[in-house]
Amino acid sequence: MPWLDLLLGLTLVVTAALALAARDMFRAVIMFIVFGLLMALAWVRLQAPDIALAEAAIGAGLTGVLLLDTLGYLRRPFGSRVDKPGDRP
Amino acid sequence: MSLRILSAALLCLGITVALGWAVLDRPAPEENLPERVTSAMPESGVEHPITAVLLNFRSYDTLLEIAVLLLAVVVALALREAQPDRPEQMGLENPLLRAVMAWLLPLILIVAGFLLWAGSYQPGGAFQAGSVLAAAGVLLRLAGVTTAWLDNAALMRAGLALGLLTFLGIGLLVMIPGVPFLTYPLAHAGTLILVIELTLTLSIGLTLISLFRLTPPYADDPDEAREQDAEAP
Amino acid sequence: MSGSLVFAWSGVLLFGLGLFGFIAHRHLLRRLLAFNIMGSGSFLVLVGLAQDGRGVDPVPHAMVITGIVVAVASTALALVVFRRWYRTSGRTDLPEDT
Amino acid sequence: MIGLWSVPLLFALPLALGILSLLVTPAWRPRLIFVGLPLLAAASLDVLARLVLEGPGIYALGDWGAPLGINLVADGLAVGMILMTTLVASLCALYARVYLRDYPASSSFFWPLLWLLWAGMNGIWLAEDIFNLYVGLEVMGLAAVGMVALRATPQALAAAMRYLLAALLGSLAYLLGVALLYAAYGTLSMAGLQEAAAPNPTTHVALALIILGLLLKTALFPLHAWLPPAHGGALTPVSALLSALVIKGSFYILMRIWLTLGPEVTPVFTAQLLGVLGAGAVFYGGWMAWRQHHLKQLVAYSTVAQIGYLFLFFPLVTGTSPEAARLAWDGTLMMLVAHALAKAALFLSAGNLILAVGSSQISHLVGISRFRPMSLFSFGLAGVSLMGLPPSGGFTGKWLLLHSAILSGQWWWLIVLFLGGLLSAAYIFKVFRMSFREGPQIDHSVTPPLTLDITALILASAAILIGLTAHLPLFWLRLGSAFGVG
Repeated sequence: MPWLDLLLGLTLVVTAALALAARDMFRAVIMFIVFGLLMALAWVRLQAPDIALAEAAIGAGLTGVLLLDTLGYLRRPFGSRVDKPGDRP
Repeated sequence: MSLRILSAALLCLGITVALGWAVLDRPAPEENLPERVTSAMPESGVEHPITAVLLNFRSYDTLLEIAVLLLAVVVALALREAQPDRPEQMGLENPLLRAVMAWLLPLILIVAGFLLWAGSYQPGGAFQAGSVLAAAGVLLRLAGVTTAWLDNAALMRAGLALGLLTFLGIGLLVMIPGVPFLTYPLAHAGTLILVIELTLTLSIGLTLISLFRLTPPYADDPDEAREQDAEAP
Repeated sequence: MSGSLVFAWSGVLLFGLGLFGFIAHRHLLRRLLAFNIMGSGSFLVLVGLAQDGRGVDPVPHAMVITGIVVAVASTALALVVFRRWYRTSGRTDLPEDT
Repeated sequence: MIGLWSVPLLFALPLALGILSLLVTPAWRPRLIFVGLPLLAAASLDVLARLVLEGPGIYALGDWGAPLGINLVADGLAVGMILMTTLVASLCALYARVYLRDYPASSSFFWPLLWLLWAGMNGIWLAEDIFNLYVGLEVMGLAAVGMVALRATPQALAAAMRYLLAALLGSLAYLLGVALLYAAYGTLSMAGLQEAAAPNPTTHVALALIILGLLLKTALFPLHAWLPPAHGGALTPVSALLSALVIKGSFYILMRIWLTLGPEVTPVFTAQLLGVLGAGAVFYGGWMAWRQHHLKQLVAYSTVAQIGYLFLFFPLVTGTSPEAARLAWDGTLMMLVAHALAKAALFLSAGNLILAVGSSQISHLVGISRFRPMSLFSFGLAGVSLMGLPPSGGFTGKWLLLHSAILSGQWWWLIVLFLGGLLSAAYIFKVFRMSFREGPQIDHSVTPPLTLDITALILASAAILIGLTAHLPLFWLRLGSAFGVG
């Protein structure tokens, strides 16, 4: 019996549910990155190391960075700029 | 509100159950594609089956997929032009990170090169190598390293275009003897695929970096943004 | 039940879960997370079912790599539009239909 | 092996032009159409010539052949769609070159998006591989979303976001359907599926997912909510491209997959359901169009209605006699082509009227008939085809569908055809009544450049002409299909 696969599959679903249900957006994105890394493990178990590499680098890594960057953008309140509104020609 | 959630839950439950049914009751396929891939491997010019599928058997999919990546950049460029950003404030001015970067960057480049080279006979290839390159670019930005060459729009665009143009060019050039698009001659298949991968790696890396860089660096006052719109013709 | 089939079933559940998140949430970033989870689910179904009892099949592997790149491009495009939308409207969700 | 050079050029050329237009300076971007349009027109005509002379053909990319490689198919249907795209997109491009001079910020990136959109559409028309169709759908869909977002106003961004979410959800449902089909039959080629597909739960669930995904992308009622803001709010040439061509992409895939899986697999019940949804679209879209106050919103809702007619294809072709099925095929394709031409003309002439009066409100059109007769004439010609009055493509299409409905004993679709025509008449005449009302005696309107009026007029005339000379195009469209050439 593929107990390891069963455990990994279950963890994937739970992590996804946590990412979708998290109240805090930051926590949701972190859970999503964890989910992406677990997906990479699942691809290894499915004998697909190419996908595992792509998933870790692009799916979890790059998507995660893009989401985190956007989150940082949202957290910066309006008007917290370096230049004052009057500076604009 | 709760009615919407309830109906969404019912819908998703229904779809999940239907999917489960489809998974349980599926017929066994008669066509055996992996076998065909294995027997065609000697004619593909590479040794790794996934690279063979991505860049030879089904290379047309990959060509269109690069167009999808390019599209994301075009939209990002277009929106930046329509809603101009003020000059970007650089990331975290962190001397430690800078020092680490000086060591890390060559390492990252080596890893990217290895992944690309490995792709012809073991896991790895243009996409993985490209995303590692992109990671280097993102780190550079976070470290606050001035990357003036990345802001050189013409150079950047030429880099973006290189991969797709090379792919298209090779696909069309090989047609001269009178064979279909993307039919690599067996003797040169390995070399041609390597050239395509090399240029794709660079383009994918640049594409992914620019997707990270072309977003507005900080939030504006929405009222002011609207004023700007009103001023525009 | 083979290991591949386990992952195919996980994929089914992930797709259902992601779909629910996609419909139920209003916050656009959460909907994008849900979209990515749905995508991962369908990739797992694709590879898991194709390999169940038949050994490694490189064709779905290549399809999934293509799919991952398409998904990241779509996500990036969505984030670009989202950030511009947030910048002009100050909202993280879309206005309700009238 | 047909058209060795022209077939790959149909997608390689727009891809290359898409990149080149990024590399050249903004001033040069519009000028690339003088290279691209003649070449694409030549390639399309070459494909047509080979279809007529040598019959439908298969093009094996990389010389591998399905199922290992990817095949392209150039049968009558594909070639017909390619020619339609070339005609409509070329005229929209000529229109855009002039129209976008007023929108310098948006215009420079319209061109790369146009070429990539074109590449995606030609990719879809030629595709024979269901996964390749997925990638093609993404190219077309993301390019279309980008075009909607071009103006970068809050409304445009919200419309683009809504469109993007619908497009992404639709593609994922489609992709999961493809995954199930691959699991069950081990092939991605339509020819392979046609042989292997059998009625079983997996096929039915896969078909349901594919249908749902594509309905969302085609904006069939009640999944149409994203369409009016996206099509109505975009720049005029973009609206015309999206309404005339892009929504046809997903409908075309649905039609192909439906016919590929064949009558044993496609349930009559589902076909009737699709017809009922189509009827709902005709009534709801027509009613909503009549209630709009903004000209382009009216035209956008008219698209929601006109999509409905296309879906009468499914009940009329499934489980009916060969003769009725053939009439349904002919009628649907005639409606599709006529709508592409008429809707592009309607959007372009609506754009001209808006330019002339400087307002998108229908009530501001009072008295415009006296000063801008040509724009109004194009609007009217296109309207004739949408209402289905003779002689026009819309009339011929409806006439064929009507015969098919009578022949297959499904009289209830006649009500849809008849009432839908009345509703279209109501919203078209709403615009006309306002334009002919006595207004100011002095011409306050701005005269738009002549190119804008001429392109709209050519498209509107084509929508009428296609009805007069329907026989030959319909014969060509049947080449390589299951409906015979008799």
